[in-house]
Amino acid sequence: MSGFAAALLLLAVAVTLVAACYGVSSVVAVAPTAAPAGPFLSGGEPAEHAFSRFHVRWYPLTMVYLAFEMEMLFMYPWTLVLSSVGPSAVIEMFLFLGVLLAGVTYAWREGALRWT
Amino acid sequence: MDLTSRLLRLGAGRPHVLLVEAPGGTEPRLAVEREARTRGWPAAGSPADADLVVIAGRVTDDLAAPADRLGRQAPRPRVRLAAPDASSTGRLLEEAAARLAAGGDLEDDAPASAPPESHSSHSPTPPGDHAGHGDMEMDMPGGVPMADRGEDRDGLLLDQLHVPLGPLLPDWPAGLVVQTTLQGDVIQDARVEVVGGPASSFWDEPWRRLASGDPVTVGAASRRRIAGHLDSLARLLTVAGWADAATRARQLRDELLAGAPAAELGPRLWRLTRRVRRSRTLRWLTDDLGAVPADTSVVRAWGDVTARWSGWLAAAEQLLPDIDRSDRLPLGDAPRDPPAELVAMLPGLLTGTELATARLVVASLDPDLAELGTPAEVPGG
Amino acid sequence: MVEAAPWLVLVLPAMLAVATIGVVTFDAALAARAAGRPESLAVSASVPFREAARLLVGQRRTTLAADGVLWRAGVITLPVAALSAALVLPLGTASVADLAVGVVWFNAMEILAWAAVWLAGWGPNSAFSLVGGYRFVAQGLAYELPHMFALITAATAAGTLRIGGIVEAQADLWFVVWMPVAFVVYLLSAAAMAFWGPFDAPVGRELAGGAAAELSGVDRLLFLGGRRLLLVVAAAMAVPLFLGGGGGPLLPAWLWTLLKTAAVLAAVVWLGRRFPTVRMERFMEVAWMVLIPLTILQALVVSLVVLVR
Amino acid sequence: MTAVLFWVFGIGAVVTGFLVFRLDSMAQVTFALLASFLFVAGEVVLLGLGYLGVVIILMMVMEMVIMAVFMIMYMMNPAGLMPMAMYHNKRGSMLISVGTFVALAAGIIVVDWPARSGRPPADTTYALGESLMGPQMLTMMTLGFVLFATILATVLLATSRGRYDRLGDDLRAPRADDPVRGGIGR
Amino acid sequence: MTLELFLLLAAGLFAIGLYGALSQQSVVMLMMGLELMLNGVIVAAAAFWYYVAPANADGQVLIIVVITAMAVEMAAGFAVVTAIFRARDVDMTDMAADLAG
Repeated sequence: MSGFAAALLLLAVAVTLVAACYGVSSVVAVAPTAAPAGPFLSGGEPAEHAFSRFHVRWYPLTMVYLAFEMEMLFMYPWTLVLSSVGPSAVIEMFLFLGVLLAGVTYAWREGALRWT
Repeated sequence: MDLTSRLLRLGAGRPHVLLVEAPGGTEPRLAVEREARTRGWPAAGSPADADLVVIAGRVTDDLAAPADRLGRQAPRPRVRLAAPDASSTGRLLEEAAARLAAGGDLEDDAPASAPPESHSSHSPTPPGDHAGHGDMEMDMPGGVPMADRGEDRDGLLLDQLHVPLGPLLPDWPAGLVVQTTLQGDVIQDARVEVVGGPASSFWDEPWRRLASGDPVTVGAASRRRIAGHLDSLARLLTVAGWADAATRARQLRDELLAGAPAAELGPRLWRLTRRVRRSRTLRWLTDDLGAVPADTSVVRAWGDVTARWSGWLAAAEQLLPDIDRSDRLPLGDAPRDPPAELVAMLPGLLTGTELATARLVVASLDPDLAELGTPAEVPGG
Repeated sequence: MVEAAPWLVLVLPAMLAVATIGVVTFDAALAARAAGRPESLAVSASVPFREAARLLVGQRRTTLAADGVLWRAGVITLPVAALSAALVLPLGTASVADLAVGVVWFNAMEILAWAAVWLAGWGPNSAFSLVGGYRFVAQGLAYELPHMFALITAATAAGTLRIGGIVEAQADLWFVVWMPVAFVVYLLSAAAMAFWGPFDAPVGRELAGGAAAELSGVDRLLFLGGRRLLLVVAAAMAVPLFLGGGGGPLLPAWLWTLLKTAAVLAAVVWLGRRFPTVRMERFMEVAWMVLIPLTILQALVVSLVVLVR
Repeated sequence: MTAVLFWVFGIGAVVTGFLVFRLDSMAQVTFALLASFLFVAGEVVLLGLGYLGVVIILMMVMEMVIMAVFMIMYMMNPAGLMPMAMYHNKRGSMLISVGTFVALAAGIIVVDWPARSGRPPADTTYALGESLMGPQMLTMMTLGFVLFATILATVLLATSRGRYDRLGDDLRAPRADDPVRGGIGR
Repeated sequence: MTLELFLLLAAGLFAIGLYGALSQQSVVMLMMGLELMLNGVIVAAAAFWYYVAPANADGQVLIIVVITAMAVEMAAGFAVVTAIFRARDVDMTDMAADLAG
């Protein structure tokens, strides 16, 4: 618990430092924040808002990722008990990883790792 | 405020330079690049990062509004510079830095032309945009419409953005505008326009002189050609994100144009070409991009991006022994392909590419539009 | 033995700031050398101060119909996350807090960069920065899993998630010696998480600065400074994880930590300039089909060694 | 101190959770949900589960960024620049959820909860690991196969083209027919 | 701090999630409601572990299962939304139901 108290303290220090940067800048800056300008478009004007339904080209991968990253949930505690539990822990974990890797290989063959 | 002015002076010792080129501005661009490099001033990628906004070349009427917008988008302190020719560039930059240290130029922030906020302003309506949002225009924040949807190769009907690449983009061929239709970061459709007045190409200058009857040595012509290839290479490497190699290429280019002898340049040029050619990462990243079949008329464009930059390296090495020759150049055409065909190729090559890839493809073709003559819309796309 | 020293909470930011200034200086010196303009150390060392000065006096910008809340949130999150990740970073024999789950904490804080960069790209309502923000998420999908496996490999060998315990476990033999794959992958991912070269596509120059394209003034200072801070923290963490922490002959532990950190940082910064920017559409398959299996194999080897030992 | 933190985190979690359904911008909605998760992670740490608290931060930051990607991809007007209502049956939902809360709260207060048995182990993470490698091994392996099935099902559902489209009917095409080339493989 | 307080917090989060899940039209927003409900479950599980049976790791395992369930729910939800969107170009529960019928 005391470790996390230190974390809160560090967080407070970080936020203070950021606030100090903004404070210094507001004092020394040559001009207040500029009026809204158009985005940089090589000198052009925006034809529409950039906020839009952005078509990401790697969305199949995000789902594979979501499933695969869950294995970290199990692997972090596993590192602690490995030596006390023994071989069965290694077998269990790498079987688990093997199953997931098989899934990734399938996704690779289906082209899910490439841009759509 | 005393602290402010001290910080201003400190910061003005290393201003970031946003350098864009208008047609015919090659020579002043090279001069600004050289001066900024010797002073250690970094290049800015966008107005937000810029202290000095420099436009190399002549700002024609159709470039005036974009140039003005670019200058206003830079945060204060800022200094806007026009470098129509290459004379006294160093002094110009020094003066600009001094002005920057004094707080920059203080012209009005309010846009001279109609701002994007005003409803009367003609926001360029993208082509193929059906009038689906005509009556909703009043509610649009900032008077800018929302994006509309369009078909995609992926089968998802999502929003399209219309984003121009050029004319005033760093590391971009002068005068070229590619009006892209993006879905996500993939170009679905590209239209090519050429802006800026006609100008004479810096890289073809020896052959122009030759055609007008002046004597030109083989050495001078070879120098100009290698320098042109190195300039293209530097631009490509910059776009590929390999700043150090690009700087090396620019440095060699400038020394070549300044007349350094082959004995001095040779080993260094060879080191650069070897380094670039041996980079398996660069090869892996540019292979199969923008592939042009070997039956098109523009020989320079054959192959993929890798083939094109390898071609520059080979040409530079091959021409290097000639740069000190003082015999007369025989009459003949400029060695460059006419850019019109390169430009006509662009829409086809850019369609379906991601933005970074598109930049690489354009940089690998590096059309020199100064030779194109009158501004015109190029068919295609 | 790494002990908790909460008083370090004030020293740590200062030391990291010095290291960040060092990174900017070294990078500037490398750039000057590449430009054939070898400059004195004093000139290079003035670069970070000149940059900070021009960004502090610089005007802040807003863009048309921007999402100001999320934009600033992203900008601020990056340096704050980097500093928070340094909570468990041992400086010699002491860290601010040697959490029992130190490795996980580091992982969790450093991953806030995903949110930070995406938000900074999303906020300004600008096409280029939007693309830049999304590029970083794609990059995250590529580097994060190999990165986690590299972290876990070090934790497995030590049998603890406590950074101090990992340092102690290397008293005899540094982990880098028998888990080189994890070490190399860790350095790769350190560059990738700080979107440092060759993984700098999210702020790529061909995208006019990408996620940072519309940032100016103090916002830009915090975002790009936070990026370098993150690089410093990530590189510094390689020392306790793989290079024996403060362990070494003759010199005191804190000095060894500094020397090793400086060496790792210099290597990462130098290597970052040696390669062109890696695009994720090419790197993704390499990350998933080469790096992940390799790091899993490395973890398997390490866990077998742990069993036999 | 911990009591103060409980209230700060608790109120923060509820307020940001409620903001999820009040904000117009899909990006803000997603990050409000993330904030709610981060506050809950704080509560979990307060309860002495350091590992789970930190790992919730780790997982939720990644998941919510991915969530934002999808929210913005599929929701109309993702930035909320032109707000529009997307509710149905707002009143009824409110009644049901308030009713649920009242019922739950009544139950919580009325029920006589069992007294605490045993003490937390010195290292909760270690206990979790032992449990996963021992009595709960089946849980873990089941989840493993669930995740495997998730990968297969999501890839199948989400992609429009499969391996036969890419590699030909006999899967022997020398070059995969993809819109964008990858890094390795055909 | 007592068990009851934590459980009330959990109930609050659960009720807000329920409200969202019932009132929102879009599949993605519905998923947000579900996530918020599971968020409440996490709080409840942690509180039960601490105040009722701290010696047993089952409470922790439950949290792990909930987090995994969230990820699976999200991945599956996104895949389904993508498939629906591809096929019918809508993302609303109502419309999807209408079109399906």
